[in-house]
Amino acid sequence: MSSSPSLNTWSDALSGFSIGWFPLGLVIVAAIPLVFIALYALTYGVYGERKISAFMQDRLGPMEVGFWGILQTLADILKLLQKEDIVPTAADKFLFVVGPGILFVGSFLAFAVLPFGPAFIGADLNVGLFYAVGIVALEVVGILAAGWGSNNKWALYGAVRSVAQIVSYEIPASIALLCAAMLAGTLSMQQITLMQAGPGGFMHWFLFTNPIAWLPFLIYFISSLAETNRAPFDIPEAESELVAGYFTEYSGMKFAVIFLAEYGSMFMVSAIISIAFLGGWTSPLPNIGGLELNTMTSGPVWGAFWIIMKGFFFIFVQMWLRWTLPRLRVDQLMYLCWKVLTPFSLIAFVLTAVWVINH
Amino acid sequence: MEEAANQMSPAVRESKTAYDNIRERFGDAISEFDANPTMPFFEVLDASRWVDIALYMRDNSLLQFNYLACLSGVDYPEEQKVGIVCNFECIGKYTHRIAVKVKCQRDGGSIPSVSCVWHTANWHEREAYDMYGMVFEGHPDLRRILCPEDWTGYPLRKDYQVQETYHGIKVPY
Amino acid sequence: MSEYFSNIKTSATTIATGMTITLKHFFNAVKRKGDAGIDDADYFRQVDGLCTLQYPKEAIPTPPHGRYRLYCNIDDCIGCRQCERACPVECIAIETIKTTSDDLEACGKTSGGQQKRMWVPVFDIDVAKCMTCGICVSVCPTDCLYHTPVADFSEFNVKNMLYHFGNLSKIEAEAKKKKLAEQQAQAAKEKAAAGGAPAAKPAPKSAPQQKPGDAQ
Amino acid sequence: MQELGKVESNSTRIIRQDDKRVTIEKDLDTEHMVLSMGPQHPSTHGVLRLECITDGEVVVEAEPYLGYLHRCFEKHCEKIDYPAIVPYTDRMDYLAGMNSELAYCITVEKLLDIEIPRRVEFIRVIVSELNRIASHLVAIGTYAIDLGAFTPFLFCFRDREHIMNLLEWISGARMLYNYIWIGGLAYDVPADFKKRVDEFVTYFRPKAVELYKLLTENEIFVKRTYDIGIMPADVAINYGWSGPMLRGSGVKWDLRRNDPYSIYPELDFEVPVPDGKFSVVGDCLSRHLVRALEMEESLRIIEQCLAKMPEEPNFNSRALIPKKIRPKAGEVYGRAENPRGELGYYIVSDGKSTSPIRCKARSSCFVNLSAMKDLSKGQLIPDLVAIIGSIDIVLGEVDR
Repeated sequence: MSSSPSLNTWSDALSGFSIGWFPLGLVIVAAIPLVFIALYALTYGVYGERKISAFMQDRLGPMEVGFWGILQTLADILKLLQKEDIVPTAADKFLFVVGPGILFVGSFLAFAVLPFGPAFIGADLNVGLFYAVGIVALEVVGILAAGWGSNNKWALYGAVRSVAQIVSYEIPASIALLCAAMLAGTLSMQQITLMQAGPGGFMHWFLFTNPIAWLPFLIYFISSLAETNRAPFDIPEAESELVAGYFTEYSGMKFAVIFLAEYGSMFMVSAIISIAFLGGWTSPLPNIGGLELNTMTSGPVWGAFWIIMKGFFFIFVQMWLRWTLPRLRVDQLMYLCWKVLTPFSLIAFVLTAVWVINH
Repeated sequence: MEEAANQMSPAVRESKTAYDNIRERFGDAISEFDANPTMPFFEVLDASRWVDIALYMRDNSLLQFNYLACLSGVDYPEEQKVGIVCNFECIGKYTHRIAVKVKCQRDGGSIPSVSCVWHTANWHEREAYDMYGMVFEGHPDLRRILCPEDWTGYPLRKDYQVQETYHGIKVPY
Repeated sequence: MSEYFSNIKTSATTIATGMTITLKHFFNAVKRKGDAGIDDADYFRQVDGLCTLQYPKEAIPTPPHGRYRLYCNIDDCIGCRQCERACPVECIAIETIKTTSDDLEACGKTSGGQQKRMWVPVFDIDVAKCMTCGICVSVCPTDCLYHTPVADFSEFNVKNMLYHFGNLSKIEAEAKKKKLAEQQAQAAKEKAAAGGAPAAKPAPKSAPQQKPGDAQ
Repeated sequence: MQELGKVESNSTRIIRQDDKRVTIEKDLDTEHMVLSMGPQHPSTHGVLRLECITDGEVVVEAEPYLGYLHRCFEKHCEKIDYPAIVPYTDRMDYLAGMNSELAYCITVEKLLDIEIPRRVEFIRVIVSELNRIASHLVAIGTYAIDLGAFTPFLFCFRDREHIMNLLEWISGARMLYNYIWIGGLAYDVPADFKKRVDEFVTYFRPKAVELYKLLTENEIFVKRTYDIGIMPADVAINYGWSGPMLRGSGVKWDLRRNDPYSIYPELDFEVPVPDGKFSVVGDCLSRHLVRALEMEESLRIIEQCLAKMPEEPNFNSRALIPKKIRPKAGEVYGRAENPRGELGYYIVSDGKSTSPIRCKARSSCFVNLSAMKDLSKGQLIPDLVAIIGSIDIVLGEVDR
């Protein structure tokens, strides 16, 4: 808390910087996350997923392009760019084209309110968390547009499943996040993070400051898997049932955009969970006596580093789950949502409220 | 006759016992027993009683041929007939097995379907129809199964001539 | 209600078990499988860790009698055409010309010392058709036909999959045919001249003429 | 009788209860959709096509269409010699070539009435049991992939690779062996073969346990397969089911025990059937369990064979193969227990020609698949995938 004034000065100074009428500083602050995400999604996300899955399955994974296949993703993107942009004749052209766009925008809009450091935040809304949760719902529109517009039965199945799933899972997810908001007493992402900053490092995080937070943490993590259509909840794109789900008909760059949106939203939910429960950009290292690890590892660059690392960690867990578990069935998915996660999230909500009142 | 019975292997003797049971019930509708060691069989001479025989074979408490292992179509060009050979077996109570042959006229002949007695016969009869062209009366869904619907001729007949083209595709390569 | 909680419990534990297994494999990824063949005594001692090989660079060795590309050692072939008859997919095409008696020496012997009596101008194996069943190998009397362990012989043009093993060029074959025809004609004439004498051994000692093939 | 499966109007559907009865159901005015699943679909295991009539996610009726991989096996057989049919049998059930060959060879040997050397019998059993493990590994792996778990699939393939290496070592080919010949074997096994197989058994045991923990015990997997696609025992028999499918329905029926061939009577092994504690007898999970347990039994068989196999230096595995295979006139129905069920051959010989005048292959997958129409009624689409996976079809054998 003590460090925030100086950091804010720093970020204010950067956002105030402009050449003539052009607010260059503001553009940098707003653009950095996006640029980073694009790079991340291209390189780490896809490459990492392929390598992690390969290692878990005793395979080598991509090895040919670059050292240990590090440039494989670039080669893939190049290939996807070169591919013919096919729109099926029977498809609804407008919806078919606009679907991936909405998906992409929907998953990347939430990055505006993610604090990547004490200074790096696109827009420090006072309803940041609410905005982030709400904007994810936009993805549903994109998926439905893509699925319906393809005029393909499998795509339609995928879209319908996806809508049912995402809309349902928003309830436990929001209630779980509400617990974090209650603990912080604010909806602003930056404020929530600042609440968890301190010389004790991880000891100030909501996950460790109170005995109930693990429950909303777990609930949100599970629901976030469903919201991003990741296994074991990947039934909208279940490749063994629905061929490829709502993007069956897509190829080339449109497919790449859908892919990018998926990895973007994966990172987004990972960032939200680390902000809500694991202190966002704050350093996990505590100050131990004279050894001021926390102070040493705090600052604008360190902040970005920590939140990205936390995001990566959760992405790793997502992938780890995906490459371990089979897929749930539609009714089991709904059972899990309405009969397990929602009641437990309500319990967590009440318990958190009791805890907040008593402290 | 007695000597012949003694020479039979136990498996064939079991089949013979089962055959005697059926013979007693159906008399001249079935032929003599062929006690060869590799596949003992009898032939149904009166094809119209084939379903009755089949039901009797399945339901008689001493026979219980509840398992139709195989139903193969066969062409008999020298007799101008096509037919089926069914291999039966009892899963559970008994260990006996027997084969049954049913024949019909080569052109326009028909055999009663036993797919209501053994579900296995459903697809096998479709296959026999597909390959040999005999009609199975009372079959619920007699269509070609392995060849396309609009294929001409019955490929496994000995006198089958392959068609030159199929939808503009050259067939013999 | 207790079932509800026990369900959650079993789910959690079994998922955790599964995740431990995959994580163990993830950390085991520092090891790699070697490329020893199955006939190596240490084969099962080197199978831990990442088990895929990068194919063109590393490959599992094919065993010595692996049945892959069919090869004909035409020097040993006596043109008996048994392989052609035995082949279920008809991927072997053979043409033979009877050797004239004066050419027997030129035709040579097999490595087993058997005198060859046939020129084999065409011995084509369509390896694209060949299903590597090995039946032709089992019938070959001189063991001149065998599968080699070369497994990768893909081609861009399917015509290149037709392997020619014949031991005569087209021109040579024409010449041999002509020669044989001449000789047979002569033999027939002699036979006619002999007035249908019972199958006298022809053995016409015609002057050894220069073969056109030798000139080349 | 009305044509089944046709949707009369939007609100009416015809459901076939059994062979004779047809009920016409009327409910809310929802539109049925015809969904063509396959021939290019990830979970139809090749080129099966299912024409599903769906009511939302519920499959009202699914009609299988076959023949996309029909390669005229039976027609071929009438043209080629007896020994030349062996490589074609490999190509029917290409995941278990050795078993198909064994079934064919014992059938022809029955017709020829010849003795087989004991060592040959042992080698035959070892290779076919190895191949059974390999085939079950593929079955389990692809089943996992049908249900969305990718990792077990690759673990299965990793272990199958060793079996393929072993079989390549002895036969020269990885999948289409042409190793078991009528009256003998193509080659004797290499000197180290016994040792290597023994090492494989030691290697594979812990891997099978790991697979069991990763997949079979996983609660999501159990929930996806438990109580799905139940086939009662009597209906299963009536459908002609065999192999793991029939045993999954609780019938203890294994041709290695019930119609013994080769040296199986001398060997000690269990025929696993589900006891109904972990699964409902006859559901998809039971069928999966039977396959998982059978792998262990196959390992036991292999171990016993390795111990009992007679050592004969300079053994000629082709010594007793007849020069010209021309059986006396007659017909025979011979079968063997394939990984997928009873593989039978009905062979007719006229005693004159060197090729059979009729050779019918009774394919286990073909028969098992014929129950698909009844099994799929009223199931969800994900369950349909689970049922197809549990039947474990190989389209090469279905279409022949």
